[in-house]
Amino acid sequence: MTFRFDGRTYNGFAGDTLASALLANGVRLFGRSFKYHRPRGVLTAGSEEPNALVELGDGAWREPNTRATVTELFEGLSARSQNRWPTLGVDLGAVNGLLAPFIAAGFYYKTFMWPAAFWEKVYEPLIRHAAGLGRASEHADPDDYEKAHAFCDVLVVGGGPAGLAAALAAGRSGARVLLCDEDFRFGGRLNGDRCQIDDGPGGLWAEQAEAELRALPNVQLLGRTTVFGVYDGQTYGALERVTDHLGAVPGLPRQRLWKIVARRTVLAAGAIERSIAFGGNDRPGVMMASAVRTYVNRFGVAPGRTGVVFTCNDNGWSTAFDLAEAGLASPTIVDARTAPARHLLERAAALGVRVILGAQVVDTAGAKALRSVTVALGDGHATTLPADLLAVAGGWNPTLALSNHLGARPVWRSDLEAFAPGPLPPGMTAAGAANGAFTLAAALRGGAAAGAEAACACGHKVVAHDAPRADDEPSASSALWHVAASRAKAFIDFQHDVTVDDIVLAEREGYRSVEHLKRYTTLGMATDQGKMANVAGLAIMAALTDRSIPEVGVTTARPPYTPVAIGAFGGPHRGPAFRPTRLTASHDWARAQGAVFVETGLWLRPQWYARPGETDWLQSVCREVTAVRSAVGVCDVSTLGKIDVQGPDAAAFLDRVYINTFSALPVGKARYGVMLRDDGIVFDDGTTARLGPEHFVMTTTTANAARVMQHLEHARQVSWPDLDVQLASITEQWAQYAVAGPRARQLLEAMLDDAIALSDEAFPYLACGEFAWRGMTVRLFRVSFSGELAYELAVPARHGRAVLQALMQAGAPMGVTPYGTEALAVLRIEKGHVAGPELNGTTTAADLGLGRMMARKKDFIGRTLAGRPGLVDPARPALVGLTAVNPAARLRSGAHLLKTGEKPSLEADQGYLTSVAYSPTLERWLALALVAGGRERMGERLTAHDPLRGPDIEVEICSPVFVDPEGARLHA
Amino acid sequence: MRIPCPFCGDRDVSEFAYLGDAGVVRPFPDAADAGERVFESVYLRDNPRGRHAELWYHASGCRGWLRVDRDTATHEVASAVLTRAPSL
Amino acid sequence: MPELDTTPRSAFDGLLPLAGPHDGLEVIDRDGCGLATLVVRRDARKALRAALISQYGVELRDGPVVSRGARISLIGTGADSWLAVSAGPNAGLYADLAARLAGCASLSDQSDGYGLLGVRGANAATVLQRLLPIDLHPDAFPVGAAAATLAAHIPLLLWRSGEAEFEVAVFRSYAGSFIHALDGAARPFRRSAAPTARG
Amino acid sequence: MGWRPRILAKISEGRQPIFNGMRYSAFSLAREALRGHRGWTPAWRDAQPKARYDVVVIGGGGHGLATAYYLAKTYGLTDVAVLEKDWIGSGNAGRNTTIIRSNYLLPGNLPFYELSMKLWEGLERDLNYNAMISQRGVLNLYHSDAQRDAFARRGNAMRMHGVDAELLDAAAVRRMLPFLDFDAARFPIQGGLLQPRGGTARHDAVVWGYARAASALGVDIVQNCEVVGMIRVGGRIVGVETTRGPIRASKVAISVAGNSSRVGGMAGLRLPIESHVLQAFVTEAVKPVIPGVVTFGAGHFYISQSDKGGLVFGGDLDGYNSYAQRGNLPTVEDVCEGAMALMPRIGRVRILRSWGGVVDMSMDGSPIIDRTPLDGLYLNAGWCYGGFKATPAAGACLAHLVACDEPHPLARAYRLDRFATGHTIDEKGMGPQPNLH
Ligand SMILES: Cc1cc2nc3c(=O)[nH]c(=O)nc-3n(C[C@H](O)[C@H](O)[C@H](O)COP(=O)(O)OP(=O)(O)OC[C@H]3O[C@@H](n4cnc5c(N)ncnc54)[C@H](O)[C@@H]3O)c2cc1C
Ligand SMILES: NC(=O)c1ccc[n+]([C@@H]2O[C@H](COP(=O)([O-])OP(=O)(O)OC[C@H]3O[C@@H](n4cnc5c(N)ncnc54)[C@H](O)[C@@H]3O)[C@@H](O)[C@H]2O)c1
Ligand SMILES: Cc1cc2nc3c(=O)[nH]c(=O)nc-3n(C[C@H](O)[C@H](O)[C@H](O)COP(=O)(O)O)c2cc1C
Ligand SMILES: [Zn+2]
Repeated sequence: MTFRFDGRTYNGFAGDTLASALLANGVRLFGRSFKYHRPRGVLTAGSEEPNALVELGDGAWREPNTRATVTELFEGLSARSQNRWPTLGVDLGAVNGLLAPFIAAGFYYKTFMWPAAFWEKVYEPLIRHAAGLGRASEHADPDDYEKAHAFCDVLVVGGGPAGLAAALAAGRSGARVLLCDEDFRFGGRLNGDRCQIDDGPGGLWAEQAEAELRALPNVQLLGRTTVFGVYDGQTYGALERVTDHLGAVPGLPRQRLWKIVARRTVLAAGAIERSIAFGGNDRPGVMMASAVRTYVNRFGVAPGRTGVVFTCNDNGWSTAFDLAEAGLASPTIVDARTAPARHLLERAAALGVRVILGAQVVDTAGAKALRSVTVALGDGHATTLPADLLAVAGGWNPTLALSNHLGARPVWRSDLEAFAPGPLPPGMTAAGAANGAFTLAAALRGGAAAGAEAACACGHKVVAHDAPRADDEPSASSALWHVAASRAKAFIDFQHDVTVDDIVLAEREGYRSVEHLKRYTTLGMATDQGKMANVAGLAIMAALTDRSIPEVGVTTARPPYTPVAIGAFGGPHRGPAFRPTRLTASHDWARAQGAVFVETGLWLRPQWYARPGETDWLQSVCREVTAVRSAVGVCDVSTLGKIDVQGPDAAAFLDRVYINTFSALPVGKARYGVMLRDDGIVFDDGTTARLGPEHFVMTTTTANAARVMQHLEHARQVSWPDLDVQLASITEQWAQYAVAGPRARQLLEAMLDDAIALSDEAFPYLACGEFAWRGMTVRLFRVSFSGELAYELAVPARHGRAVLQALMQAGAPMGVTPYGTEALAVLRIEKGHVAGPELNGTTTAADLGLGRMMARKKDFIGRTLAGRPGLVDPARPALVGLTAVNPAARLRSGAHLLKTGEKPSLEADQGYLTSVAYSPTLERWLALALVAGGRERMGERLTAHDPLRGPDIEVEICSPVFVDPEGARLHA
Repeated sequence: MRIPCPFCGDRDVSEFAYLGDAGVVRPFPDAADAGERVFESVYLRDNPRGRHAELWYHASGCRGWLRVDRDTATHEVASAVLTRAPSL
Repeated sequence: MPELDTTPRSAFDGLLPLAGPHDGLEVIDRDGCGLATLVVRRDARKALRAALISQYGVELRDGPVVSRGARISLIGTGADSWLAVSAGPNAGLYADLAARLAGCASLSDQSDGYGLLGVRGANAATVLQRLLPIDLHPDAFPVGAAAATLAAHIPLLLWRSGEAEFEVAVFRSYAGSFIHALDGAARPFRRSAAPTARG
Repeated sequence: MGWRPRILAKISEGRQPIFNGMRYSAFSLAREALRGHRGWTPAWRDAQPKARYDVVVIGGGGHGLATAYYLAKTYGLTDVAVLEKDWIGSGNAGRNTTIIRSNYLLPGNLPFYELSMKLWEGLERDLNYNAMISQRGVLNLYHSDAQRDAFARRGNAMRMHGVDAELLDAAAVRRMLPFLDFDAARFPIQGGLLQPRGGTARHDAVVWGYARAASALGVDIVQNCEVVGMIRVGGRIVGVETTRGPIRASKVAISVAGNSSRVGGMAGLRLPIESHVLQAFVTEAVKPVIPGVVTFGAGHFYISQSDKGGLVFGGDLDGYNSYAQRGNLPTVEDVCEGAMALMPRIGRVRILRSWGGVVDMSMDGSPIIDRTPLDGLYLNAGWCYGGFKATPAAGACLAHLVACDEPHPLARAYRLDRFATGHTIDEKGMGPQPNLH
């Protein structure tokens, strides 16, 4: 496979990572560190990698901060180093290294304060440009992301020996098992270590285990899938990289976000090898000992020719043995301990490995790659060893993050010199290295036991199986955090360049709490979240403050375990699919008529219907309004919420939720109702019709439909469960059209033939009825929002479009015109009807001039608190109408009102314009406004003050009913 | 977080709407101290750390109002019952 | 008045079939079935049960399950509510139910309120599981099970009518968005071309 | 209006802290750099609690520390202790998204938050601590005419109080942030309300800066000292019980954010407050992407970029009472869906860490700074998800209340009894339902 890095083309193999392929090509330098721009290579072979971060992909596909160690190679992969200028080799940012003494931890808190204006103009832009690692793409992410749900009995996190054993034990019992591993190959350390299981290579056993699991119908394996978070209710977040390793595949998403609900979980996430803080421990060529083994054994890559292993435990020795057995120049072991086990020494001797005991690496040398290491010998002398590879084995930390996501803290195990799981999240058990079982045999045993136990807990019978055989390899260890004799910079947090000195400084300045330490030095805040750094940092702070490591404590582990792309969390919900779109039955028709749509909640509603030749929206809207006032218009009002309220107690129920009385409403009549919240503020309004003695149909505003339903169900189920009343949302069943204007009756008569008598006597204002027409059930309400003779015609939604067309056809001779929400708004403002801007959650019924609707003889929701002094204060803003004194002046809602001549201030504020419309009927702009004590101020002149948008305008307070205040048109 | 709806079974929290303290009962009709009690029921709700009886609405499920016993420190749900017993 | 084109329109008009073909997935518009919400009145459950048996031969079950009859099935949607679904096209379902169950249940016609889909095939459960936050494993959601839930922010009713057969009822206004979501979930099962490079 | 300059002058005049000769400056930094930073001393004294104080402030968040600082600086009260149950800044002060702004609507709020903004503007020199106060602008997007008008109403109110505000149309927003989704959006961007003086401040540094300055003025900062009870004599609070023993005080001020109900409960108070989780997110560091703060009106999403390069963002509350200090997955998805709907260019930027804080949601979404029915006990609470920006003013006003026994003129509306009297300050109009504010 060919791939590119920093413009050069290389070859690699399938099954490589970007890191292994580059190492194989002799590349050592991968990137620059965050602060000092130190040259950095590859430190690990896993997702804990802090150094080898690259920009992957080009253009819209550019992805910053990608860990080369887990990036599976694919044909055509293209990557660049980052945080360097002009090139990786020659990086001017490296001068920061020279400035290091001046830019120690927290330096910015102490300077850049003067002069004040320089912060935003000079200092901060400099800092911001210097900071950051990679560059985000400038274009929209072109890939698809998917979300998926999964449910299982047993979730196994990690497919190393422990996880495979757990999955086998649970899977063989018949439990529904889901096994996730973030690697693209199952096996965990078995892929990187030379070991034997059942007399064969560990890797072979892993392959067989995987094959058996794949054959079980009740087991699902998800490779390339990181379980990144533990959430409440035994819900786990996992990210599957579906095609990251393939390039774009039509039909397949780039990544898939899994939401997994598991009855039991086995945490078999392994352990992470830790570094040792010594001078120059960050130089390219310094690598974790286990990573060296992985590169050698799994990828067949020699990460160096002359190797030194610096260790304080038995496990590190195996790296030297593997290097030797792989035929590389004989490595040297530097063990800080003085007396390691005999058999290690014997094996080293057999392999010709040089051993230096009781010694520590104090420094390294080399410009962009390691050249030599300096070792302080037990006798006080030092020696320099040539080396292009230094393998560091500082011991192991169980991979605990997931066990702490719900807030639990790990416990310190002094036998391991490491934190092990504390109380685990509900349903979780830990196994293998994650549980502090650091040998292969223990991992297999622990995994099988945990898997069996989890399956059992889910009610499955566990069948006994022969446990795989393996030896408990030597794993003795001692703690070595910091080489005290080092004079050069010793890094704790590689990416953030936090050194031992920074921790000393933080301690000196009182940032001793582990969280202060973190926040002051940024220790553990890099992209690896301290996987490599935290415990060492704590250990050093513990030593400085004479506390034990557990006394210092740990910082909080937070999701995600490894960073997750925002796009993956967003899934398909972006662009037009961000939220569902609700369309009415006649949407297509409206679109064909030139409708411009507006979002109302999730609905799209025609805002106006642009006709050819109309140059702006106002023309269209004025035409529509005029048509309604002079002839007849039709408006789709299907989006209003509609609720069937039925049952013997339906009327009593409505009396409690509305401020006015519905029990006295005769069958065949409708009434306008207002409901309050508990706190006495207006909640919603609408007309409710009585279709039968026990059957009402309530309408709600479009925006509040769902909330009203919830409110009513609360009243029914929580407040008054004894009432015999039933609710059903019928919003979607009925397409509903307002037919408004002096010719509305004429139109309906023409269309409905003799299906219903529509004379004012037979069907007066606020009448309602249900009848059959052309084989469908039709409901008709004589209600009006426009002040015109008006009806609302409801038909089953499948007929909506046809009926709307029928209305148009029948109305053509009368000049029927479809109108949208904008004309609807103009019509209602001309009539002083309140809507959303007035029902803004802070107004009372009295504020809106609806106070007299409040029945005195019954209780209803909100009544008590509506009586609080602050809500009955006569100085409260009240609804009024406004006109501009100069009829040509344009009003805007959101303008405030001032007494004419007063200087603008909050104290002088008299109120504001809630709704504004240009009235073609009156040929001027009109407004509704909430004005302090407004009803007593008719005729007063005020100034509409709108500094954001224009000059002050003189206005006059008037009645909010501008058109036909007597209601003659309504009752025509 | 998951809530065991007595009708629907275990469901993700995203299907539910939260109202809060279930301990408060709206006084109805006018008791002597109704004003005070309504005020308390609307504004002074329990806010303990630990077990909490609260009202949830299964908005995207069965539309049932539930009385849920939940721990506000651990988010563990001990029980959930319908506030209105199903009609007989 | 002149003749009108009063052709009723399905909620899924113009939205089906999905861009396919898919392996093991078929989506069918079941337009025309009568649908009605049925809410039992206080203290009337016994009477309702009796009426349903005598009138329709359906044994009413409680819980989120399907009570299946020859002419109608009742889908449990809430503690006191069901969605009645006719076995085949039936415009008169609501009127019929309202007449026969008067007094023991409140009924609302929903024949136009929901669009009804059949989702069939060997991959039906897998595709739906991508979208649905409930467990569709046959042990957890066997034939006859029902649920009201949310998929891709869209409320829906779902029930299993066979091993590899599901019925989905979505509010009419959401039909387009639901089909879009379903199409997205089904895309990996579309018979499609080979990988190409990114970039 | 005559009183406003007086109060401001008083807050900023006061006494100057003396930092043991270790004033922070480029010069002292250079000097220390040359001698291995060996001369620095602790930023604040980690004090042992005394048996009594004039004033005990419960809660070592930004508000509590600022209160102590202004008590000492402006009102000359230095026998003051701040009691913190964990480490200072361990509550919301240490986990908020750092936005500061004064783009409020209602007269009860707007002057108060503008006071805070003014105090921010002089804070770093006042405290001799660089809290990276950065006024890169706060832009609230609108997507409908109704939202535009609501923002216009707000912006006009701001202007009437002398606060900067601009109403941008879609074209102006596009010039500023060309990479937002303007073309395929479900809820198209029509414009935005911009407060150019809004921005961010480094949250932890605010805590440390106040602690250092308060400590230099003689305030005792006592960490790992949890208040577990109130010492009460009749109708008067005379001290607190703590995990480090009883501490007497003439006056006790509660400033514990998400724990207000619990600490208030120790004095028998029932407060109109619920504790809710608010989550926040930070991505891996990237080179500069966005200049200021952007809030997405049609989704639950707002974002800024830290000086380090991380995109810092958040959204809605999780929606239910909680003290768990961690969030749930549905909200994570909801927020990120908003992110992708608004800024699809950040799809490949990875979230590094997500966390939750416990915020004190009041029943009207506005705070309470008031005396309590118990003599000697003062309350600062109900800051919801927006109290970080209030830190200087809340500290100044609480200090005023405690020192003078009367409300600060700009915090007069924040009364505890406003719910009973119906004088709530409800910016969003959502009523007594905290999770909707
Ligand atoms: C995720 C998130 C994002 C936010 N974003 C913003 C934002 O962008 N802008 C904004 O203005 N606001 C924001 N806020 C809100 C803001 O953080 C808070 O309103 C503000 O910090 C509260 O004041 P504080 O700093 O004093 O609180 P805290 O820092 O919470 O201080 C209270 C302190 O009291 C201590 N305490 C509690 N109980 C006791 C006891 N019994 N004894 C002793 N000590 C006790 C706590 O340990 C804590 O340290 C956000 C909040 C969160 C959670
Ligand atoms: N001798 C020693 O000192 C020593 C110490 C530690 C480990 N070990 C060796 O390590 C092995 C331990 O076995 P094991 O199975 O416990 O661990 P393992 O490291 O072999 O496997 C862990 C697996 O979990 C995966 N993983 C981790 N976090 C994940 C997540 N969040 N989501 C998905 N996958 C995740 C990893 O990719 C890995 O494949 C043994 O072979 C043992 O010999 C030895
Ligand atoms: C503005 C800001 C920037 C942050 N940047 C980082 C960061 O770069 N790396 C990191 O690990 N955490 C970062 N965090 C998150 C903190 O690590 C921490 O999660 C948060 O303050 C809450 O604390 P907690 O998680 O300990 O509860 C940042 C937080 C904020 C508010
Ligand atoms: Zn339910």
